Amino acid sequence: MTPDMAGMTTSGGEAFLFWVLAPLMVLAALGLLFVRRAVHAALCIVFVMVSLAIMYIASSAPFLGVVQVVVYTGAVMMLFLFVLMLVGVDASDSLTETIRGQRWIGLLLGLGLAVVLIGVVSQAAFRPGTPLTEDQVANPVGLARVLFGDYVLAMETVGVLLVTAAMGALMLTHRRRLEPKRTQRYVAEQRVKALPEGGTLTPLPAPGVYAQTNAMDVPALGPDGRPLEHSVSRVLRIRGQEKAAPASLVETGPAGEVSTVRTGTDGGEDA
Amino acid sequence: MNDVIGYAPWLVGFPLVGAAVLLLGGRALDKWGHWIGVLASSASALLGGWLLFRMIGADPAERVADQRLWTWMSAGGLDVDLGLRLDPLSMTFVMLVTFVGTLIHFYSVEYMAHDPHRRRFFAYLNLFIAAMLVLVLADSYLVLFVGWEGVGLASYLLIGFWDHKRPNAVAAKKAFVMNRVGDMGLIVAMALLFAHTGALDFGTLFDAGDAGAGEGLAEATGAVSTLDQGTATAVGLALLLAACGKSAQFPLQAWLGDAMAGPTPVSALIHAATMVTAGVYLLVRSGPILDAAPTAQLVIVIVGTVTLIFGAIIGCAKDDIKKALAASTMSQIGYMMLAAGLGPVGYAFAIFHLLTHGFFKAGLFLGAGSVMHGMKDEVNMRGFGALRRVMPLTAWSMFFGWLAILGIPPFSGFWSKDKIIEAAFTGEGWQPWVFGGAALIGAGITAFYMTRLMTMTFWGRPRWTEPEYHPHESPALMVWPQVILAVGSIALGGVLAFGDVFTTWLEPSVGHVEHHEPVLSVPVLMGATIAVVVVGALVGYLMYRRDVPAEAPRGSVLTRAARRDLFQDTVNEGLVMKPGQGVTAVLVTADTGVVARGWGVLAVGLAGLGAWLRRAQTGYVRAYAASMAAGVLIIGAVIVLVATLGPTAGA
Amino acid sequence: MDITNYVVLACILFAIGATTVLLRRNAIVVFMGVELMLNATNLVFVTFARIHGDLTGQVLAFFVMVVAAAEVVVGLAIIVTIFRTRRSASVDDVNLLHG
Amino acid sequence: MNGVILAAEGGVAADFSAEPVLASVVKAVLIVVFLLTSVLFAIWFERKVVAKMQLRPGPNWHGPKGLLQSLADAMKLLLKEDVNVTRADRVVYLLAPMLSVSASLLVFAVIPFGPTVTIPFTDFSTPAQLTDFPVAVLYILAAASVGVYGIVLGGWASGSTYPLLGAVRSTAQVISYELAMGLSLVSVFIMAGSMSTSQIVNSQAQIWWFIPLAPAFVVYVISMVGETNRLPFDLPEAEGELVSGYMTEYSSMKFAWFFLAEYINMLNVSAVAVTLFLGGWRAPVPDGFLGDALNTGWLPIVWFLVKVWAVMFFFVWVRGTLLRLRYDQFMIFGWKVLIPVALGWVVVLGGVQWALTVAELPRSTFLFAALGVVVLVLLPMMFWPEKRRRPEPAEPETIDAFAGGYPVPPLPGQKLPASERFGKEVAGSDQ
Repeated sequence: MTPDMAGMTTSGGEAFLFWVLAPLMVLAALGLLFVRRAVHAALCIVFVMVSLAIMYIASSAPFLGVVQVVVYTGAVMMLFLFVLMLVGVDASDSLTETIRGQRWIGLLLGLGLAVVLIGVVSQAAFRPGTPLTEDQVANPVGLARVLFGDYVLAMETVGVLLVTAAMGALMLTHRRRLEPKRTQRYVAEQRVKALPEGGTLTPLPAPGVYAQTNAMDVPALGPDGRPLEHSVSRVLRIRGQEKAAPASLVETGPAGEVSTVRTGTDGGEDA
Repeated sequence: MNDVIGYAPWLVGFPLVGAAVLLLGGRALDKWGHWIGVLASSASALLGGWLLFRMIGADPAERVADQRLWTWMSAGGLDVDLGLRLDPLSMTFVMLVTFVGTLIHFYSVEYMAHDPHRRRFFAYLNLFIAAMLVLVLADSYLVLFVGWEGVGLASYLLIGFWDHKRPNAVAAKKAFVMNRVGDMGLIVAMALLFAHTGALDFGTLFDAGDAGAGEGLAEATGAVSTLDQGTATAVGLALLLAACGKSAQFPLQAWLGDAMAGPTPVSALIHAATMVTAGVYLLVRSGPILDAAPTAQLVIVIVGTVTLIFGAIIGCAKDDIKKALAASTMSQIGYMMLAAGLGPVGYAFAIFHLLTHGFFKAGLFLGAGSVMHGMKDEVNMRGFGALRRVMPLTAWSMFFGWLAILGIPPFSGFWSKDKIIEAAFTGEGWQPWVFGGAALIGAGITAFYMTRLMTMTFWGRPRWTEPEYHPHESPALMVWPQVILAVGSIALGGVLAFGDVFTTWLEPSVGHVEHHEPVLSVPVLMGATIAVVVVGALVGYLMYRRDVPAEAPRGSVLTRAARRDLFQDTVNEGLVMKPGQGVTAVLVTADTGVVARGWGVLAVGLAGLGAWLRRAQTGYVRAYAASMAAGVLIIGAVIVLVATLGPTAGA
Repeated sequence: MDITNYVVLACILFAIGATTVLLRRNAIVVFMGVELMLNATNLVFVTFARIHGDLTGQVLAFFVMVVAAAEVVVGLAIIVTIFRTRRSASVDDVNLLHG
Repeated sequence: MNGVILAAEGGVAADFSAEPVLASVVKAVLIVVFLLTSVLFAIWFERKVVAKMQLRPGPNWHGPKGLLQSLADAMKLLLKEDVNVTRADRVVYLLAPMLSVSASLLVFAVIPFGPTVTIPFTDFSTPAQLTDFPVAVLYILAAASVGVYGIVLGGWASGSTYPLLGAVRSTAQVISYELAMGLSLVSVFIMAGSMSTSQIVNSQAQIWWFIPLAPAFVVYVISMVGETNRLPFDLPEAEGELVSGYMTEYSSMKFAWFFLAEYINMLNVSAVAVTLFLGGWRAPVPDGFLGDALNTGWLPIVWFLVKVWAVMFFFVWVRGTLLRLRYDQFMIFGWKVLIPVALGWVVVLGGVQWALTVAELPRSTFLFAALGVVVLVLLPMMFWPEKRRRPEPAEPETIDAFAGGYPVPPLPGQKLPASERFGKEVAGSDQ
């Protein structure tokens, strides 16, 4: 190793880190190509991004490393996951290709790109400059000087861009409210208004849940032991899909009286 | 004048802003928007009055002022500044346009009261005034051209204001097309001027540098003086063509009669104050060019003479009150052209007559409008008669207008028309006899048909029936403009002619020329004129004093010809329209047969090619991404190869 | 170890990202491929900043991050909008512009 | 590799240049032990305090004062059956709680427990802190943002509705409140001129930042509760609505991990609050009091712990006092109140710092100017007319939904007629 190549080599520790992380990163990146579920792909790329952050820190860019985690993993990928959950996460993609020839063309182009780019890198001759000083590396002040000095205009432009993008996203996903908002007050007042027509102030009772069945098509029993019809969903009742309460619980007396049959031993539940 | 010229742009500005506000304001202005129009026009008139006052107060040598507003365009050798020129000539026109225009605005408030589109009407009126002011205030031919076209546009909009009626729309189109023919002349004139002098602004063309500014055009040593005879003649003839189009002179006179389709205030505006006077203005403004081209001058005189006789004959045969007045306008403008063609001796008289004519003709038209207003828009004079009893104010104002147009002393028309007839009798050889004689005869015919008009309308016995028509005096807003104009018809001529005050006033613009003696002595001519006029008037009165048949009698050949406007439309159709249609038909065949089919073949071929190429557009984003990636790949590969194999490899 | 190994790694990641864009149909995964490519370029920026001893590279990487954030926001909003109308997140379903 | 960074002087007060690897390992182990025991204590602490507030005894059976109750609970969780959900995404399902815990463990690495201490009976002295670097606080934020993945993935991987809803909620919640939190921290950066924790603690020798930066502190405290999903902001796990949110399908040890992560996160944000706003390990006495004896040696660790537990008490206090917010109100509060306030405060603070340090205005001038601005802002507010109550929305007009045989969408102010089924007699309801 010639002296002028001093800036071009790394410490042993860093080399170890690189050779551990790099294959894993490539594997994770390949996961993007081969996993069927989009969430898994997102996890793969999160791994790549966090590894990159570690590499940045190793490559004397600690600020950028931390920002990478905050921005990419913390915000961008979280947004991806968020959208994935909004648009249906269970859809796992089929990997069969539908466009004729696209798979081979894509693979060929990808490989070709890799080969050409690596070819360029290997052909290039690098002239290392003076390595970054420790103060430059460790202190975000150095970065801030460049950012708010030489690139202040770009910085402001990028700020405007961000605001514009946020506004754009708002406009794109905005749905016009067609009906006035139903506020809490409005709902409460409507309920009180509906009282004379047989409405209720409280929520309806939940369907019955018994040892034999816990389905929602079975009515609950009131305190007097009668089945409460309104506890079963109205749709099920209209469709005629409701079931009777278990006969073991309800017994119809001769005069139409209903009484609850005691199950099990006396007071067994209270023990 | 230079200290106040800064206000001049507002002359144009007020009506222009008024038009913009009215057009853009939308329906919110429907209720009261017309007052904006009136206000804009009045403001312009008041400003004009103040400027006039300042100009009168100024030293005659300083009455010409130019203001350069900004550079309009700068292309190669052509540098056009947008500028205004205030001088006595333009000032005269400003006053005529804004004052009469404002009166017509007031009149229209009532006249158009029941029209649902009154706001739009006032917007067009304002636009008309603004365009006309640009025309007269321009300091170069190009800026003048802007106003020229603006006037054409505004007249098109106004004539066709009731464009839901087919004849109106056709009339508007006719006026527009015939004006375009005239515009060709102006464009050719401008092109010739620019080609030979390299300038289009009046300052360079007519004034002899700074020293010559305000010295008057008679001594002009501007760029025009370098024109050779032939070019000057060509320019003069082109300008004449332009003037013929705008001022409805023979042979481009056909649109004027049809233009009566517009609302009557528009007719008044077109015939009295704006539009048709533009041609005369153009010729007078271009005086130095005409002075250098005697042939052109002769042609102008001939055209003027022909038109004045032509119009007068047509006027005798028309039963439509507005068309009769329109023919009269044609004839009177013919007088002005005649005067303008006579050279420096006639310019001032042309403008003078134009001014007095503006007043009495506006008054006559407004009177006619008032009559129509009272008679349910009836225009046929055979259905009128004895209207003086029911609309006395209208009758009186028209009576004074009648006296003025006849040239009875001491009314306005006398002072101006008589001067023109006198001027027509100056010169040498056969010309004074022919032109002077024609002018004299024209005056007689004018007296005849105007008396006929008055007799059929206001005198004699009523030929209308009461329940069907209910003639009544018009509201105050319509009558008072008539009265004011009648006052102008009575007094304006005398006041301005007193001590040649008007001709002296115009000298800075049109130059001063020693009076030439006519071939006959002045008193003789004056007496002859008055005699001819009185005879004409008497004949007219006696012929139509008694009952007029409701149906027009068949009449002589000349009458029938005159009723059909002396076959002007037939001639136009035969000479221009039919051959044009023939040429067009041939061209259409050629176009569909050869050109269209050729391009069709090409298009089919291209469509086939497109259909084939279209397959590349799969609509799949990924396919497009693939082609993009391929491009990147190729570029990268080329870079690698060049770096590896190139001469600088390994550097 | 040679520092250029970082650049080589970035090239590989970039190529994988590009291939993802070409091969995957799920719009969101395609988008992730784009993000991977951006990240790869960032790695190159940081590495060159280190090689040349110049912080400008890091600043540019920083800008790339910010712009990527803006791009993601708008891109995902578009995907959500498309999903709302077409109930699909596949890039192949958005092919109304085919010839 | 870390040598480059750890040795750096820039902006870091603590000196780690001579730190042997062994010392770091020992410290790391100590921190983990501290956190685990603290969690056990915190659970007991919370139950006990809430019980006192609700006038009941709380855990009092196992150990003295019931101190061993948490240990017993932990043992139970460890020994319970490990249920796996059929529809779960197995790998992610397992990964999520681990991710939560490991991310929460990361934060304490940069929290200074005290100043440099000397190990007794040796002359080896070392900062009472695992590590520190110039962007340490950003690192804390980064760790927090990774921690969210545990919640999101856990909710998703369960393959069930309630957890998914909880996960989506928590994503939105944590992202929103992280913004407000980050913004409130910025004012500390401005005042301290550093993002290193030890440097920030050092900068509070004169005055603790929560006094001059009171607005930022309030924003931080609110957003820290939101960030840890604690009442009144425990919407991702809201029992009443979502059963338990993202943890619904978790049981035994996997559930314990989430539980652990939640309490460690409470400790984390408390420690950050103490470090950034409450003077860190500094004694609550004026600078130079008793020759700084209270701020040297091992004593500061005690101050630190006392402050952390004071903040923890605040957590419990809030939990015992306040009700859960409705979700939309909560998001509106975060986006429309907290973030704008935090932003505005940063701007104001930037202006003040500029006036004092760059423009170098005299303090009296500046104070007068500030007073004037405040008065100018307050005066119009006094005369501001009271907001009128908005009129009730008009009852929307019902339209024909199938005009001309085509479905017609309603315009604003219109509504669709009720469904055909609405009000339909229930078939056979009399049976």
